[in-house]
Amino acid sequence: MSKFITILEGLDRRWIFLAMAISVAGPILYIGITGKTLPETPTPTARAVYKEIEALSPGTPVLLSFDFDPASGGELTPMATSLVHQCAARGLRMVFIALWPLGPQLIDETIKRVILADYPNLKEGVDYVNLGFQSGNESVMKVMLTDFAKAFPITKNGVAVGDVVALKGIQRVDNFPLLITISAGYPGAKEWIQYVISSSGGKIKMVTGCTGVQTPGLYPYYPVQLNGLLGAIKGAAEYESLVNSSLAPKDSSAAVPAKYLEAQRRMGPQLGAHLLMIALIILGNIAFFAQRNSKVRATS
Amino acid sequence: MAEGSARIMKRLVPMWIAIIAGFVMLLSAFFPITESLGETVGEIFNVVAAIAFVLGAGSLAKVNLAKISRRDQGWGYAAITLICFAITLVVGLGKIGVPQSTQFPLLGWSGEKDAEGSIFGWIYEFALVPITSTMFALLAFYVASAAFRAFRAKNLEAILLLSTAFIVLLGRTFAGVVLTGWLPDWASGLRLENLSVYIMQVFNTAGNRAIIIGIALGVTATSLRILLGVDRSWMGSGD
Amino acid sequence: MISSALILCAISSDSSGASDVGLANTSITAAGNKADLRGKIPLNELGQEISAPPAAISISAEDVAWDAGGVIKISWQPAAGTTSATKWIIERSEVLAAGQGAGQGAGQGAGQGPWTLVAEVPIAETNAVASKLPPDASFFFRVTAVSPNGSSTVTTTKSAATGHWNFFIGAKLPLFCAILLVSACVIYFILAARRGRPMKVRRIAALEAIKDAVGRATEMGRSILFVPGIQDMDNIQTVAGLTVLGNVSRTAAEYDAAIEVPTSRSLVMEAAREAVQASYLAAGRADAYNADAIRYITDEQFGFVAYVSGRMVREKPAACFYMGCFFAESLILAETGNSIGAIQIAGTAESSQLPFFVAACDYTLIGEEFMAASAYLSGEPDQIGSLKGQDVAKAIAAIIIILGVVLATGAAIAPQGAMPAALEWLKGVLGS
Amino acid sequence: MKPSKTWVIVVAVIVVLVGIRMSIGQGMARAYVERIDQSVEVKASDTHGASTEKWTEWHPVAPKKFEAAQKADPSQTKFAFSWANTIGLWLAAFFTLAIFSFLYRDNPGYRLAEAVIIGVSAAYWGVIGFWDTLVPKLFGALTPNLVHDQVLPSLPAPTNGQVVAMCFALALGLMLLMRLAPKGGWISLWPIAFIIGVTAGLKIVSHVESDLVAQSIATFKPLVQPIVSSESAQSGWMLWPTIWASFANILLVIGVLCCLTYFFFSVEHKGVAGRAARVGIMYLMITFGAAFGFTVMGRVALLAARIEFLFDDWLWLIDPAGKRIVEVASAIGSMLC
Repeated sequence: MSKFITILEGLDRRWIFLAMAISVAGPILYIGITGKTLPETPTPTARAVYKEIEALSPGTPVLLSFDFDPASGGELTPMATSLVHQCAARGLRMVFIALWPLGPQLIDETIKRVILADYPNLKEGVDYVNLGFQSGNESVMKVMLTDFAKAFPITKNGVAVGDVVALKGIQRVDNFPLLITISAGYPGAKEWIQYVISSSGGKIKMVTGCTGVQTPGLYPYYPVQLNGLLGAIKGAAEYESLVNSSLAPKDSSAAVPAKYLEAQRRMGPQLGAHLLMIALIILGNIAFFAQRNSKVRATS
Repeated sequence: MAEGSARIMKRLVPMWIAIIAGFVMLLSAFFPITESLGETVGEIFNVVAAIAFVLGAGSLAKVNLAKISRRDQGWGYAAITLICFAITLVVGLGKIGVPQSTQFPLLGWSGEKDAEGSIFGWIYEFALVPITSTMFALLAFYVASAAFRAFRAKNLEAILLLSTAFIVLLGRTFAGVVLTGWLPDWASGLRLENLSVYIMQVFNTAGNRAIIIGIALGVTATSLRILLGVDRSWMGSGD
Repeated sequence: MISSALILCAISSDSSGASDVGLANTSITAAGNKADLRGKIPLNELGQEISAPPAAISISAEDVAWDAGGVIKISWQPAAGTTSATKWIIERSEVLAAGQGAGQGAGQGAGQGPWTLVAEVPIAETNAVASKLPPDASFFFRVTAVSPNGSSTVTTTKSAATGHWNFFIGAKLPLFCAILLVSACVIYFILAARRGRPMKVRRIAALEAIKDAVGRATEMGRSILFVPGIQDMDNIQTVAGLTVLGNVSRTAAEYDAAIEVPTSRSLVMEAAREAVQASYLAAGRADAYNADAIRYITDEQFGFVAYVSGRMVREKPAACFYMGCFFAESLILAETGNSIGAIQIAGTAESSQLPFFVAACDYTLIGEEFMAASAYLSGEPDQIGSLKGQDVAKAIAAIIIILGVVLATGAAIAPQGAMPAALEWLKGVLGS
Repeated sequence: MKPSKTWVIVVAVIVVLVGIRMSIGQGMARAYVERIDQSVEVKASDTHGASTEKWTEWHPVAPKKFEAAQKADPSQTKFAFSWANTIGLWLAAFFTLAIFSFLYRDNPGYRLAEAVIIGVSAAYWGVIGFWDTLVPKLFGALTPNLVHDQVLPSLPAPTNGQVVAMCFALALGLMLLMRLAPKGGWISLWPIAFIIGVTAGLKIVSHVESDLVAQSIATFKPLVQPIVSSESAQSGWMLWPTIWASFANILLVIGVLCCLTYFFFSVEHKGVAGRAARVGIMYLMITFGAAFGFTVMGRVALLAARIEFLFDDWLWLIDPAGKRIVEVASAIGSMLC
C-alpha cells in the first residue's frame, strides 16, 4: 500500500497523459467500429433551444452567426449541423454570418453537409444565404442594430445584399425574431447579449451553442437575455437527440445518418475521460491524505 | 529637438491625445449625431491594426534573420519559419491557384483567397488547421494533470472547488444518469445531472455576477485613471 | 391537395372608411390552420380561409421623443378575429417638397416619394419602428397584412409624421447618470488623496509577490516572461495588462533582470515597447533596454501558444506573468510554466479562464483585482485613492441590489400593493 | 537511454506500424477529387462582349465515390486521385503527431511544427488583414474604382464619412510606421495613445451599461417566491418548488453580496467583512469548480476530434461518416488475419 502511495506521490504527469490518450482513443475506436452511442436525456436549456426554433413559422428569417474556427470544431460543428438541420426542416429563412474570419468556410461546410445533401429543394439566396465574414467584432453588431446592409454589404459570393431575396424585409438585426449564435470565445454569445440583445429591447430572442468554457459565464443571462443554451458537447448531444427524434419518420426504422450523430458519438470518449478525471481526483486525494497522515505520525 | 519640446511631443501630446480621444468617445454614446462614432472608430482601429502588421512582420523577420546570421542554436527552425512566412504571404496576397469567381469570372482578383484549389487554402487545411487544433487538444491532457495536482482537499476552499468539479464532471455524462438515475421522481432534484444544473444556476450565477459587476467597476476606474492622466504607466511610469 | 382559384372577394375597409374590392389569384394549401368562421372571410369546403386576410383597421405614426434621431414609431390596430395572415409589411413614403420628384409612380400623391419597405413583422405585433430616417423629413406609412393566400388592402396613415432629431438620447439618461456617479466616486477620492487624505488598501498577496518573483529571477540569472494576453489594443484588459507591464518592467530594470514579452498582435508589440522603454528610461537604465525582447509572434492563438510553450521549456524563465485577456491558452501556458518550476502570477478579467489560473498558478488576480493591479503597484496616493472610489461605487451597487431585492420580495408577497410599482420605478430609473 | 535514441525508436515503431497498415486491406490515407466544369455566361458590357467563361475546378470527394465510379467505368475521368491532398493529409497527420509529442518532451518534430505554424499563421493573418480589412475598407474608400473593377464589383460606393475616416486611419497607420524610419520614431506613440484613449472611453459605456446596471437589475429577485414557473415544475427538481425557488433566490442574493464584499480593497478582511468575504471566496471556488468541470468536456471533445482525424482520415481504421465502401468491421477483420 505504502509503495503505491509513493508511486502516486511521484507520479510523472506523462503517465496521466497516456491514461487520458487511452481513455479517449479506446471509446472512439469502439464506437467507430460498433456504431453504438449512449442515450441522452435533454436538460431544460437544450429543450429551450429546440422550442424557440420550433415556435417560428416557416419562412421566418433567422440569423445564424458562426463565431468559431476549426480549432473548436470538435465541440461546435455537431451543434452547427443540428441547428441548421432543424432550421432547414422547419423551413426557416437562414441568414448566415460570421464574426470570426474562419467562420465562412465552416458555414459553407455546414451548408454542404446538411442543406445541399438533405434539403436540395432549398435555394441559395432565397431560402438561405451566406454573408461571409466582417471584421470589427462588436462594432459590426452595433452597425447591424441600425443598418443590417451596412454591416454586411455583400454576400460571400460577392452579390450585393439588396439583390438577395432571402434578405427581403431585413433592415436591422431586430427584424430577425431569433438569433442563433455558435460561439467559441470573443466575439461571441456574450457580446451578442451585451450589444444586440440588451439594446433591442426584447424584440429579438437568442439561443446559443457554445463551448464548455463559456457555458458557466452564460448561465447568468439565461433565461432572460438568453432564451436557450447548448453547453459543450453534452448540450450538443442532448439537442442532437431531440432534433433527430423529432425529425425521424414515424414508421421507418431507418438509421439516422452518421453525420447527425456526431455529438452523441463524442459522448463516449467524454465518458472515458470524465471517469479518468474522477479517478485521478480520488487518487490525488488518497495520496494527499496518506502523506499528511505519515507527516502527522512523524511529528508526533 | 530641444529638451523641452521633445518632452512635449513625446509625453504631453500623447497624453492629451488619449485624454481627448477618450472623453470624446465616452460622450459620443449619448448624442444622436455622434452615436455611431464608436462604429467608425472601430473600423479605423481595424485598418490601423492591419497596417501595423507591417511592424509585426518586420519584427518577426528581424528576429529570425538575426538568429540565422548569428547561427544561433536552432537557426534552422528560424529559417523554416521565414520560408513558411514568405510562401504563405506570397500565395495569399497573390491569390495563387484561386479559380475565378462564378459571379464575376472576368475579374482576375475576385476569386476567394482560400477557394478550393488555391495554395493558400491548401496551407490552411493541411498545416494551419491540424497544428492549431492539435495544440488546442493538448488541453485535454493538461486539464487532467492540473486536476490531479491541484484538486486536493487541503482546506475548505479546495474541498468546495474539487467537489463541485466532481459533481459537474459526473453530472454531465452518462455516468451521472446511471449512478443516480434510480432516485424516485420526488427526489429527482438530487440526481447528479440536475444537481449540476442547480449549481450552475445558483452558485455559478452568483459568483460570475459579482465578478462581472466588479470588472465593470474596475474597467471604469482603470479607464478613468488613464483618461484623467493619473495612470501613465502605459507610456512609462515616470513623470 | 393544392387548388388554384380566382376569387372575387370583399376586403374590409381601410382607415378612411372607403371600401375596396380586390382580385386575388390564390393558391390554397391544405396545410393552413382551420380559421374561425367569420362572416366576412370566404372559406372553402374544408372551412379554410381562401381569400386575402383583412387589413388593419387604423394606423398611426408618431415621432419618438428623445430618441437617437430619425425614429418614428408606427402602430396599428388589426382587424378583429384571427386570420391566416403570417406577417405585416410596413412601408414608408417620403413627403417631397414642391417640385421635387413630381409625378413619381401612379397612385401616389404628386408630392410623395415611392413606397419603400420599412419592416416585416410577425402578425402578432401591432407596432414597428422606422429608424435612421433622414433628419426632419416627413413620411406617410402604410401597413399590409400578408397571408399565403395573398395580401390585404393597404392601410395608410392620414397625416405625415416627422422624425425629429434630438440633442440628447433620452433613453440613455440613466446610463449617463450611472457613469457620472461611478466617475464622481473615483474622482472624489483621487482628489482627496491629492489633498493628502491618507488612503489605505488591503494587502493583495498576488501583487506583493511580483517583486519577490522579479527578485528571484535576478538571483537565478534567468529571464522573466510577461504575456499581455492575446487580444488587441481595443480590449481594455490588454491596456490594463500593459499598465501592469509598465510597473513590472520598471522593477525588472531596477533589479537588472531580463524581461521577455511575446505578443500576439503587432499593435500590442508596439505599445508594449513604448511602455517598457519608458520604464527603463525612468529607472535610469535606458542602455539595458532591448527592443527585440518584445516581439510579435503571430496573431493565431495556438500558433502563439506553440511558440510560448516551446520557448518556456527551452529558456526556463524563473517567473511568468500572464496579465491580460486570455482564452483557452491559459491552461497550456500555466501548466507548461508549472512543469518548469517557474513562479507564476496571473491576472485576467476573463472569468472563464480564472479556474485554470487558480488551479495552476501560484497567485491569481481575479477580475477587479487585476484591474486594480496597476494602481496598487504604482503606490501613488492618487491611484490608491481611485481604488477607494471604486469601493464606494461598489457599496452603492450593493445597496441598490439590496433595495431591489426588498422591493421584489414585497412585490411577490403583495402583488396588489405599491411594491410592484416601486420595483418597476427602480428598474426604470436604472434604465431597464 | 538517451533522448535522441528514444525518438529514433519511437519514429521507427510508428513507421513500421504505418507500413503494416498500408499493406493491409484497402490501405490508408488517400485523397480523391472530383472534376467540376464551371461554365458561366457573361453578359455584354461597355468593355467586353457577351461570352461564356469555362474553367475546371477539382473538389475533394469521399473515396467511396471514386471507388464506385472506378468500378462502373475504369476509364472515367470525373474522379481522380489527388497527390496534393494526399500529401496534405500525411502532412497533417505528421503535424498532429508532432504536436502531441510535446507532451512527452520537447523534440525536433515539435520544433519543426512550431516553426511552421509561426511562419504560416503570421502570414495567414496578414493576408486576412489585407483582403478582408484593407481592401474593402481602406482601398474601398480611398480607391473605390480600383477595388470595384478588380476585386469586389458589388461593393457599395463609400460615403464621405467613410472616406474621411479612412484618411484618418491611413494617417494613424503611417505615423505608426514611422517607427521603421531612422528618425521620428517617437511619433508612433501618438496613434497608440489615440487607441488607448478610445478603448478606455468606449469600454466605460459598454461595461457600465451591460454589466454593472444590467447584472445588478438581474439580481432583484424576490426572496419569497409564491409562483412557480412551469419549467422548473416540469423538470421536477424539488419536492416543494415554491420553497425551493425562494431558497435558490436567497442563496443567489447572498452570494452576489458576499462575493462583492470580497472585492473591497479598502476594507481589511476582518470581522463581519472578513466573514462575508470568506463566504464570497467559497462561492467563487464553487464557481471555478463548476467552470472547470464544464471545460473538461469541451477539451475532451477537441481531443476526440483530433484522434478521430487520425483514425478515420489517416489510418482508415474507423468510418463513422461512411466515406469508404469497405465495411470497417471487415477491414479490421482483414487486419487481424
